[in-house]
Amino acid sequence: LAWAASAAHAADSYTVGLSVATLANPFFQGMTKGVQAGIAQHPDLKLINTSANGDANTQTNQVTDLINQHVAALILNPINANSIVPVVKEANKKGIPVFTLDRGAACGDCQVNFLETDNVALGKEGADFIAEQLKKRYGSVKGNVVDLEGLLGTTAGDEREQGFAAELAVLQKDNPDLKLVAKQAADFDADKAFNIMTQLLAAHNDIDAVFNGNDDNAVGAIRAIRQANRFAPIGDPKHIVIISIDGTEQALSAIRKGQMDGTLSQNPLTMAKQSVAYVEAYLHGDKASIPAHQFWPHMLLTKETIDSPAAKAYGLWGDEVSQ
Amino acid sequence: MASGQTSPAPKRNFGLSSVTRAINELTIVVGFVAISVYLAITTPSFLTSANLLSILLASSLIGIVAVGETFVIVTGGIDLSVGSVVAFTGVMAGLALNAHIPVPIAVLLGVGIGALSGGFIAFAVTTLNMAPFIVSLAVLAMARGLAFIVTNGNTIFSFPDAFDNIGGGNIGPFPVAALIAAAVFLIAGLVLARTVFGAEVYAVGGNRDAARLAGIPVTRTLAIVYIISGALAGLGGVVLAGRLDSAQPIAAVGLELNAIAAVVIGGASLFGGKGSILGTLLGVLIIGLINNGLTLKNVQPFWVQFIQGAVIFGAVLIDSLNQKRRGG
Amino acid sequence: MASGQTSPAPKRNFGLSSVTRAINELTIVVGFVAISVYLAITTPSFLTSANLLSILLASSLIGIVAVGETFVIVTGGIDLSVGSVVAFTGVMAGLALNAHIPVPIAVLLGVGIGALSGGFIAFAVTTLNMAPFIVSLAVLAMARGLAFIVTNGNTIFSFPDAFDNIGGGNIGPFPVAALIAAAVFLIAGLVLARTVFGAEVYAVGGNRDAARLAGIPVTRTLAIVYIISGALAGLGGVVLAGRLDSAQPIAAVGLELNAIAAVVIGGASLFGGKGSILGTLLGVLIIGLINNGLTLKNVQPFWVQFIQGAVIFGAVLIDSLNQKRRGG
Amino acid sequence: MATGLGRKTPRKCGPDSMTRLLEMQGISMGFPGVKALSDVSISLDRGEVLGIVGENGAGKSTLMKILAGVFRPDAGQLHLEGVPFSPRRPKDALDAGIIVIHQELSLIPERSVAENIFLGHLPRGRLGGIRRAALNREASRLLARVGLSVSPRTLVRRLGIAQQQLVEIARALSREARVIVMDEPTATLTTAEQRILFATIATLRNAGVGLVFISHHLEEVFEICDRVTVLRDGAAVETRATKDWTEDALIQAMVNRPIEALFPARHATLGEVLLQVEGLSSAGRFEDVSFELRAGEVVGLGGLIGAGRTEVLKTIYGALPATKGKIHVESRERHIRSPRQALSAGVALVPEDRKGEGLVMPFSLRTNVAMSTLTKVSWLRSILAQGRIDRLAEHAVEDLRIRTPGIRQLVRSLSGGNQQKVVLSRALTTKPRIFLLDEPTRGIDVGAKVEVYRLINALAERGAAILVVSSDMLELLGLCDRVLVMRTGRIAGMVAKADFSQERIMALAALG
Ligand SMILES: Nc1ncnc2c1ncn2[C@@H]1O[C@H](COP(=O)(O)OP(=O)(O)OP(=O)(O)O)[C@@H](O)[C@H]1O
Ligand SMILES: Nc1ncnc2c1ncn2[C@@H]1O[C@H](COP(=O)(O)OP(=O)(O)OP(=O)(O)O)[C@@H](O)[C@H]1O
Ligand SMILES: [Mg+2]
Ligand SMILES: [Mg+2]
Repeated sequence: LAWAASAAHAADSYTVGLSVATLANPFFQGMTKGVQAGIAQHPDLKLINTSANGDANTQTNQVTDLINQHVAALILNPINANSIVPVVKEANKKGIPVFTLDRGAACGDCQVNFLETDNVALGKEGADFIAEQLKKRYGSVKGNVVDLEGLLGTTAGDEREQGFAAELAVLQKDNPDLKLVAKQAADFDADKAFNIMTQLLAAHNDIDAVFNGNDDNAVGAIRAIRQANRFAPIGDPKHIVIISIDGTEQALSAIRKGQMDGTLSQNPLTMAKQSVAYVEAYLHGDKASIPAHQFWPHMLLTKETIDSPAAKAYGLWGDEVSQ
Repeated sequence: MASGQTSPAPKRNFGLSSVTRAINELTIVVGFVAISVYLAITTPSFLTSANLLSILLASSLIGIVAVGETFVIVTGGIDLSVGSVVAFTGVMAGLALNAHIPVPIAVLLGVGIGALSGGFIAFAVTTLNMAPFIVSLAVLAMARGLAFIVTNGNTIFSFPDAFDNIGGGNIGPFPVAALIAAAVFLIAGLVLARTVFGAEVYAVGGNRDAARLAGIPVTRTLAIVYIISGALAGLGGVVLAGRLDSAQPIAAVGLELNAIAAVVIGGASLFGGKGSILGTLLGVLIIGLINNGLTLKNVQPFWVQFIQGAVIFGAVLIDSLNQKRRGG
Repeated sequence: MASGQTSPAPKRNFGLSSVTRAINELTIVVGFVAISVYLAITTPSFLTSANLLSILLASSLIGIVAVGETFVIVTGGIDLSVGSVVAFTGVMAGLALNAHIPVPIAVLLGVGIGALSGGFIAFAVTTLNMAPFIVSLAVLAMARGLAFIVTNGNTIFSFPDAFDNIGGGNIGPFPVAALIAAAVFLIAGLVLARTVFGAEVYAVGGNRDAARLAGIPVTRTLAIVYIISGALAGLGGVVLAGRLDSAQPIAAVGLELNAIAAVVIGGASLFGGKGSILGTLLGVLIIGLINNGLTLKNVQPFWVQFIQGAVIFGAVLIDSLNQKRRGG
Repeated sequence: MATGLGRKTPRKCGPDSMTRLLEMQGISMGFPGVKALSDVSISLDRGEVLGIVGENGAGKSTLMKILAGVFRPDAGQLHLEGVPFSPRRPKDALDAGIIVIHQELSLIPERSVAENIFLGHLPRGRLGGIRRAALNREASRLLARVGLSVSPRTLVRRLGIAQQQLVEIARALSREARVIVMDEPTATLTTAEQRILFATIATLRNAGVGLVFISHHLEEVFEICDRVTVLRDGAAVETRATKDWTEDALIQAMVNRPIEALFPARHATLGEVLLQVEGLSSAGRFEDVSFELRAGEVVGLGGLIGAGRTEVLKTIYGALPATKGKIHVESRERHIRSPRQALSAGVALVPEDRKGEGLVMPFSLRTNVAMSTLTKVSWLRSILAQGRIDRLAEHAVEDLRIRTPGIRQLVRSLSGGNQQKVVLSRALTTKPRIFLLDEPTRGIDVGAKVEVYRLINALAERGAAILVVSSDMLELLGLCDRVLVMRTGRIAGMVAKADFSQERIMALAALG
């Protein structure tokens, strides 16, 4: 790689530039905290951190500013894999290595490392979880499912939906009584999820399970069920199964309280720390140990598993991030 | 000077203004009824009491906020800050609750901070003579920023039930939030239509200079109007936090535009002097109906925004065609 | 009565207007210079040519859009649709490119669709007599919806270099996007300040009835103004898509509020009749400077929105205090 | 009238001098609930000045707005030099050489005087650019013609209302005109400007332009017009050559009833000093104004435009800040900082600009009348008592003979004079003892004027003190007990009733 030469930076301290897509969701805060924690472990690293507030153009501007500051490395959490490409190439031209987190840049080896959770798998496992719970209830995979999608046009929203929809279609082939009664975009917005779910509950009195694009959607769904007096504890035949994705503090709390069945947890804290570790390694010339792409593991957290040693080992980032 | 002179006999337009107004609201009512009938016929679950209550519940937050916005718009102003203020007051009330402050005080805190933020806008608009659009745009950004700063971006959650019931409880079959919204509409409707203060609000919006020379306390009226809007946004923040048992700094983004749309669909003019709480109620319910219809009919999410835009357009179009037909 | 009688000589008001205007713009210039000096002193990398050019580049999208918004605001209107139109035209141009339509035609398509959307607003505002705020709010929702519908929510990407260069290329040291923005500012500045059309725009904004009585083609003027705004939003969509080598339906959310803030910081009044392209340029650059400074000084992201809000407030505050001091 | 910027040479006389320059035949026009015009016919020759008079609401402005392409008539035809003509918008009329100076000022406040004068036909250079030098040069010339000495670059916002009226007149002169209509052009002008205007009208007439002149000042009509048409209740009742009219006949035709005296006698006894103003100043507006008003006294405030009379009134009323001086109301010092405080101190103001400052145009008469006394027409000072408001408004309509289809009529659709009565009636609702009346009869017809004078007398007789700003010299002399005269922001002197003469007042107002 042509730009690798710049690693011969003689400085004894390196500035790392971080651009996260947004801070409007705990997940990205976990990511920022993870990077900060990682940087703190390495005395030779300093951090400039920015948030793009969800706007691709803002992110491009901020990264350009970071490049002009001659940072030693960039950790990017792109809003969009394609729109980040020009500025990543710009960084490459200036010899600045790029590390991507959670979402990559759609230009292959323009990034040293791309660390992400497998969103398609998350969606798929969500569908599987629902199937499993329904099977427990009815003896066979049947029932009425609601899909509260995430924000359209975001990678997380779209890929999870893709994974969920594909797996549901597969399940439906074998289990014709498994029905998708409604699919609505709740935009990762708890209040929107609340309003949609309230209306769906009024329209359907036989909803068995809700798949949520993320934990905020799930919070809205849970509250709507409570308001509509349709809550029944887990195990009750009238219980509405709630599964979502992320593992925020609020989701962990809801699982512990038995309001929610499970969340497919990611871990932005450990994932981000790992990214910083790769940056550190790279800046010290150790490139061999850095994979080009890596899926960071995720873990299904339910009432049974949430306080298990395995969960502890995986890391309950939601609990840690607010501390 | 013959004193027996009479003015020409009033012909057919005695009380024309109120008739005109009624027709105006009639159009919205007709639109409202048309949408309802369509949904009732095409969607079996529409006319269930559970569904109708769910529309009221879904409309309660935007309704509370739109009432405050109505006061502001009738004076010819605008308050873009309400969405951010909902978020900021929600997290402040949430932080207070998490610090074990009693529920009533936390509620008052939320409403009070909203009122303060409205007071800030009022000060800038009246004393500093700044344009409401830009002041409230600045407060939109500042309140949102503060919401992130005080929470460090975190979600605040797990509140006492007494608090959650404000947004998420029921009294009999009725959602508490909808009852609160109903009370807000009723009181605001009476205040705007029946009181001296209401008349002053209209006068200030109709012609500020003339109102001032007529002895109306323009500055005070404007100030109160923005404080009402802020306080109701604060109440909205409390209701939302209670409903979700959590408060997020990112909540209610863009709520202001929906609230303004509701007020305008309800017949208010952004130039001031025109508008009513009843109109706003209809505007809010029309938006609620449409969202409900889109959900019930399981319309593809991609289409939702487009249809909402088209409906706003249609509602205002009908209103303006009506005005044209009447030769307004 | 002596017929040779003249009225008292004008006192302090000879040419006052241009002095006033100059002072007005001076305030913004002073603010602009103050921020620049502060950044230059405290941040070594601020005064590098790379950084200064990057500010220009970063300001070019909002600048192009803000120019169109200036025309609209001077007529007393407002165009809230520009952010959505940027997204919609961007994806349309992108789809065209992916269908192997030549670059120049794709560019024209983007600009043309923007102009069409402006034409739609113009039609509603002039012929149907609807309020610009609400019409453009409806178009905001509809254009965003359409952007999602035509792309199915997907990002459109990988465009020919010739297209990408519009947003992301350089001519010598200068970013093409910044050069395009400069040309837009120059032409618009001349049109608004120096031409009959420009004077008509001010007249329509200053007093629409009077303009009509004076024989000014009010409808045509308003129509052109919204078409300009739409077309420039379309150009913005092309520039953004080129810069990001991709077009997303979710792009440029909220851009309209930033553009309006820039125009108002630049001294325009939302009541119409007042504003200038030079002012808008300064408004855009101040916003650009601040965003740049916030990154360079590593201000914690949570603070960014708050500070942006405070700056908008401060800029307009200074302006209004100035006006007060002059007894305006 | 070409100004050098015009394209063609002035059109003196038409090809066929047998046809009339302008004919309006059988014009009818109704507004919702009001028949504004029924079967009105008028005609105009080249080089003629046609006067149109009539009470407020008679339909004068409506007729002229039809000519200007603002309204389209329900019935009737227009012919211009024998050719049928039906303007659909103002531009059509302007293009045909019909220039109307409307009763309501219609200028763009934030633009320069020059741009306002040439609005709609700015001198266009290459690529649509404005030829600024030519524009300002021509504007200066026109300003000189109307006797307004301000720079063409001044923003119109900075001009007083009378100066704005002069700009309107300059604007009419900027066009190549066949017909010029002036709808109450002198309402805001003082005598000096009026003289210049008349000289201008004479020049235009000699150049073959046909003019329509609308005024409530009958002496002006007699001086300048060749023929006079009287409109009453939307119908043209009579047209005669001016020499065939007498003032009494004209008034009789207008009001269809005899008017005994324009200025009715007043039987007021002077009482204690109600208002005492000492050394009042408002920086940049006026300096060191002192005077007193007694109960039962009517004092005039005269002066040229820009003398600062309006500002004095507004400062006493608390609508403008005072920088120095003291105000005593009924011997008590008062610090009046807002109109609200003024009203509660018993001081009322009737502003000169009724559209901008007097009325809320889109609201009903009823609402406008009640605006100053809302707490008094409510229960517990807070809940509106609709019945009381109705009665208040009905009384106002009766007392001031406001011509309206009903109290719920929008004031926007009342005629100018009736609008003025609404403003007056509102001032009365607060039962003040001190009245500050700024041009109270501006744009009011003779009949209504007399009613206003009677009203002023009645107030004085009941012990009120009244300060009247007026640019109508005859009014000052006929109505007032004494006249204060202002010049460039100072009181130049006082003329007692015994010394009343127009010359005295003009001398104080204009000479150094
Ligand atoms: N836009 C309008 N809408 C409704 N009615 C109107 C409108 N304009 C005028 N009128 C009515 O038409 C009639 C004639 O009004 P017009 O203004 O022509 O009177 P005028 O003779 O000019 O009176 P003035 O001397 O007071 O100016 C009045 O009864 C008035 O109320
Ligand atoms: N263009 C201007 N710029 C600054 N000051 C002005 C301007 N025109 C007028 N003034 C000031 O305003 C004051 C009063 O103006 P105005 O014309 O309202 O006086 P007025 O005596 O009330 O006249 P009117 O006869 O119209 O009632 C004067 O002191 C004058 O100096
Ligand atoms: Mg008239
Ligand atoms: Mg005056």
